[in-house]
Amino acid sequence: MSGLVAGLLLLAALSGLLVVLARDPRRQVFAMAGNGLVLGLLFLALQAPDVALSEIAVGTAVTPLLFLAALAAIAMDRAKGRTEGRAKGRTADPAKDQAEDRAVDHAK
Amino acid sequence: MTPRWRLLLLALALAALLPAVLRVALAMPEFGAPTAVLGQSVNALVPELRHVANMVAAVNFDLRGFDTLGEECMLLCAVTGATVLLRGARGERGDVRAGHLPGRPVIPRADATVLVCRVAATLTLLFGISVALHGMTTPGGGFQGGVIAASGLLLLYLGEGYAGWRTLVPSPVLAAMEGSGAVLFVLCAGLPLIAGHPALTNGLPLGEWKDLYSGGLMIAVNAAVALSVTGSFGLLLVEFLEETREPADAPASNEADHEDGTMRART
Amino acid sequence: MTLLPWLVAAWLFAVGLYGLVTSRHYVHLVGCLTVCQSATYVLLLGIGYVHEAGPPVFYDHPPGTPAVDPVVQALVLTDIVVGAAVTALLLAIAIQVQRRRGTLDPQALRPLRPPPSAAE
Amino acid sequence: MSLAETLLPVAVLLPLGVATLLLALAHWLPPRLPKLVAILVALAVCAFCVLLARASLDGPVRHWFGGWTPDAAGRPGVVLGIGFQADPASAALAAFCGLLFAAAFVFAWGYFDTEHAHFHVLMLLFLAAMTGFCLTRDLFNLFVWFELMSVAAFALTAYPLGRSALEGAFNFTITNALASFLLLAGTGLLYARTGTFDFATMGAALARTGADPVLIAGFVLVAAALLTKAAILPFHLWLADAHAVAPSPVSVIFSGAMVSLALFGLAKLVAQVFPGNAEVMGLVHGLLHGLGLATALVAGLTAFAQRHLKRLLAFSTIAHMGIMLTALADGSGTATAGLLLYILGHGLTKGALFMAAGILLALRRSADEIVLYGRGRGLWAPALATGLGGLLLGGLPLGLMHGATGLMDLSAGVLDRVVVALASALTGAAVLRAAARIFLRASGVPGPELLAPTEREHEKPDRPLWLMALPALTLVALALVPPAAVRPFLGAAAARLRDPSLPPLALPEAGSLDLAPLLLTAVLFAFALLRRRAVRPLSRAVTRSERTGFRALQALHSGLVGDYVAWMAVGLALFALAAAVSAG
Repeated sequence: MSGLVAGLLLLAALSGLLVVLARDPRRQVFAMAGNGLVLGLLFLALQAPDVALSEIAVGTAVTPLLFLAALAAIAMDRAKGRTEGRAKGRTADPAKDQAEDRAVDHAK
Repeated sequence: MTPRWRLLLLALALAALLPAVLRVALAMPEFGAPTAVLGQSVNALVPELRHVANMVAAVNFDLRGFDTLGEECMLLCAVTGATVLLRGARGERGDVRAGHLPGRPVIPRADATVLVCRVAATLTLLFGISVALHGMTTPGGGFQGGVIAASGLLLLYLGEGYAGWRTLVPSPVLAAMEGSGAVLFVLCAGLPLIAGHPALTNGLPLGEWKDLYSGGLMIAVNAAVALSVTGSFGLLLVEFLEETREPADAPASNEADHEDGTMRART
Repeated sequence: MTLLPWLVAAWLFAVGLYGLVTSRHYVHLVGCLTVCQSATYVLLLGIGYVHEAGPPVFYDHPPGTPAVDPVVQALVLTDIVVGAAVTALLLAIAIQVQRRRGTLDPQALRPLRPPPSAAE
Repeated sequence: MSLAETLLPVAVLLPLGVATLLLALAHWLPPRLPKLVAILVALAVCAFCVLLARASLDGPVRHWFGGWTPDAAGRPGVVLGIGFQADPASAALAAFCGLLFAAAFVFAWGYFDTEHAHFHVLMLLFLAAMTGFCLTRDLFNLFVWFELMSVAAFALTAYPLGRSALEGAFNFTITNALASFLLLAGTGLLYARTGTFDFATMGAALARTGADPVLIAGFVLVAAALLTKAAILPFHLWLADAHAVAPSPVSVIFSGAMVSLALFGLAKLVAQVFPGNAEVMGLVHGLLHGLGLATALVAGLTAFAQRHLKRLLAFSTIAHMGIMLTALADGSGTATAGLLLYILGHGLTKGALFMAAGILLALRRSADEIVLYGRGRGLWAPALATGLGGLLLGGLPLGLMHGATGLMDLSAGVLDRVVVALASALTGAAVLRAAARIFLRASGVPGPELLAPTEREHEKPDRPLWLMALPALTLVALALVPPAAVRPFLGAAAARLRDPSLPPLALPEAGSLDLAPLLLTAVLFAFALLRRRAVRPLSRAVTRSERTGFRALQALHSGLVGDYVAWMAVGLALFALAAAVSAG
C-alpha cells in the first residue's frame, strides 16, 4: 500500500472522529466539510475519480449547506421562541392533560 | 436508560465485536489484490461491448442501470418527502409564499456582487453540463453534473437576493424537471419492452469509443439522470433556503435579524 | 499494514455509533450518521482497489491496462445519493421537531409519552 | 420473450412511472385524478403479479435487464447485469402488496387532500420498492429497493407533522438508515469473497468455499439489517414508535407488509444463497430461533400492557414477527409454507386492525382504549373488524393464520409451541380487551396498561364511514379464507422458494384442531376484564410486582434514539458471540 493511501486513510479516521467530537452543530458542519474533502482525496488516491467528484460535490458542498440552512432555521425558531414564550401550543398543557385523564380514569 | 448506562452498554457491545472485526479483517482478501472477478471482467469486456471509456458510467447506466433507476427514485422520494415536511408548516401553495410578501426588507447589493455571482452561476451551470455530457468518456456523468448545476442556483441566491432569486428559480419548474427526468429514465427502461426486448436494452447505435456520442442508450439515461438530479437538488436547496426565511408575520432572516425589532414594531 | 482500510472502516462505524449514542442535539446526531455511512464508502472502495492500477476510465490509457474495480465504485455512487437523501429528510424532520417541541435534545424527545396520571 | 417475462419488470416500472409522471405533472392535474390512478395502479400491479405467480408454477420466470444474461460475459460465474426472478412465493407476495396498497388507497380516499399528490407519489414509490424487493435476484438491487422502501416509509411516517409522528419518524430513520449501512457492508463483504451479486451464482460460489469469517460476517450484517426492518429483538425498538404514529393507511402497509417482507427477504436469502454454508445455517437454526422466541414473548407481554391501540397493534406485530422468525429458523418445507401463509394471514388481519384504529382516530379523535372507553358504541364495522381481528390473532381455528400455525407446528418443538401459543394469546387478548372497552363499555380496573405511553393525536374526520369500513372488512374476510383453498399453490411456492426445480411439496390436510391458544386468549381476556381493585395484601403484592415487570418493559422501549442504537450494537455483538461459539 502506498504511503499516500495509508496517510489519507488515517486522516479519514481522524476527521471522522472530529466530526463526532465537534459537539456544537455549527462547528460540526465545518468538520463535516473537512471530512468530505479528506474522503474525496482518499477516493482519488484509491483511483475512483467518479466517486471523488460526487463526494466533493455532495459531501463538502451540498450536505454542509443543507446543515447550515437547517441550523439557521432552528436558530430563528429559538429566537422567536424566546421572544414569544414557549408555552403556546408547543408543549401540551400538562394541567389540562391531567384533568382529562383523571376524568377518564374515574369513568370506570 | 441514563446516558452513562447507555454508553456502557455500547462499550460492552463494541468490546465483544472487536475480536470478530479483527478475525474478519485478517480473513479479507488482501488489500490491493481483490479476488472478485466481476470488476475485472467488466474492465476487460465492456469497452468492446459498449464503446465507452468510463467503466463506472457503463455500470451505472447500462449493466446495472436498473439500480440507478431505483437510486434516482430514492432521491426523488426523499426530496418529495422533505418538501412535504417543510411545506407542511408553510402551506403548499406557491403564491402565498413568504417570498412574495410585500414589505420584505430588500438588502441592497453592490452591482459588482450581482455581476460576479451571475457570471459564476453561469459558469457553474456550464461546468455542470459539461461534466454531465462527458460522462461516458471522462470521470463524471449525470449525477455529478446535476449536483454541480444545482449548486449554481446558490450563487444566484447570493447575487440576486431572495426576491429576485425566487422569480428566477420557480420550484414548479424544478419539480417538473425532477419528475420528467425520472419519467425519461422509466421510458428508457420500458420502451424496449414494447419492441419485445428486455427492459433497458441498449438498442441505439453505440457510437465511437472516446467520442462524445458513445454508449447508445446510455446517453439518454445519462441525460435523464442529469435532469432529474438537477431538479432534485435544486428543489432541495430551494426548500431548505426557504426555511431560513420566516414566513407570514415576522420577515426575519439571517441578514435581517438586526432589523427584526423595527420590522415588528412597524407591523 | 494491509489491514488498515478494514480497520479504518470499522473505526469510522464505531465512532459514528459512539456519536449517535452520546449526542445531545438532533442535528449533531445526523452528522454522526454520515460518519457511520462513510465507513461503507471506505469498505467498498477498499474491496475494489488494485495495486499499481489506474482508474477504470480508459481515456488516456487503452483498455487492457490494469484498472481498479468499477462495480464497487458504482455502488458507492448509489450510496452517496442514499446518504444525501436520508440526510435531507432527517434535517427536515429536525426543523419541524424544533418548531413543535421547542428543543432538539434527544434525551428530552420521545414519541408517545406516559400519561401524566401514571405518575401516581 | 413470453408475456410473463415482459410483465416481470412492468410490476416495478408501472408504479415508478406513474409516480414520476404524477410528480412531473403535479401542478396541472385535477386533484382527484391521482387518487383514482393510484388505486388502479395498485390493482394492476396485483393483477400482473397474480399472472406471474400462475406462470411461475411451470418454472421460474426470469428477466435480465438490458439483456445481460449470465451468458453475456462468456465467463462462468460472472453475471454482468441484474436479474429479476418470479417464483410462486415471491410473485404471490408482490400481488399481496398490490392488494394491500389498493385497500389502503381506498381507506385513505379523503384523508390526504393536500395538493400536488405528494402522498400518492410517495405511496406508489413505496409500492414499487416492495415489488422490486420481492422480485429481484440480485443482492445490491435488493439493497436499492430496501432503501427506497425505507426512504418512502420515513417520509410517510412524518407526513402528519404531529409531535409524536416527527419523533417516531426520526427514530425510525436513524435506526433503519444504520440498518441499510449494515446491509451494504454485508453486500460488500459477500461480493469481496464471491465476486457476484446474483443470488444463485453467489449460492454456488458459497457452496464451494468452506468456513470463512468474511462470509459469516457478510451474512450477519445482511441478517442484522433485515432483522432491523423486520423488528426482531433487540433491533425492534423503532417499530412501536413508527407504526403507532404513522398515518393509519400507512401503518396498514407497515405492519401488514413492510416488516414481514423483510423477513421474507431473509428467508429467500437463507434458502437460495446460504444453504451451502454450515456455519451460517448453524446461526440460523440456533441464534435466529432463540431471537424469534424471545421476540415473541417480550413483545407479546409488552403488547398486553399498552393502552394506545396503534401502539398495542405495533407490539403485536413485533410478537408475530418473532413467531414467523421461528418458522424461518426451522427452515423445513412445511415450516416455510407455514411462514408464507402466516405472512398473508397476519398481513390481512393486521391491515384490518390498523384500519379500525384509523376509523376511531378519525371519528372518535383518539386511539387510547382508556380515553375511548365506551365511546365506540354504534360503530359496528370497526367493532366487527377489531373483534374478528383479535380472535384471529389469538388463534381462532379458522382462516389463513390458523392454517399457517398448523403447518409450523408440524416440525416445531414443545417449547416453540408453548411460546407461540402464549404470544398469540397475549396479543389476541390485548386486542379483544381494547375492543371490549371501546365498543362494549366493558372493563375491569386497568392493569399495567394504565402506565403505558399514549398520545392525543387524531386524524382527518370528514370521511364517510363506509369508505373506511369497506376495505377493513374486506381484509378480514380475506383473512378468513379457508387455508385449503391455497394449499396446492402453497406447496409449490414453499418448494420453489428454495430451488426452482423442486417438485411441489405435498402439504398435509389440516391437522388436529388446536384450541389451546384460543383458550389461553379467553383466559387472559377474562383476566383483563374481571380485574378488581387490589385490596388484599397478596393481590396488592402481585399487582405491584406486575407493575415493576411492565415498567422494565416500558423502560426498554424508551423512545430515545440513543438507546435504540446501543441495543442494535448489542444485537450485532450477540451475532458475533454466537458465531465465535459455533466456530469453537
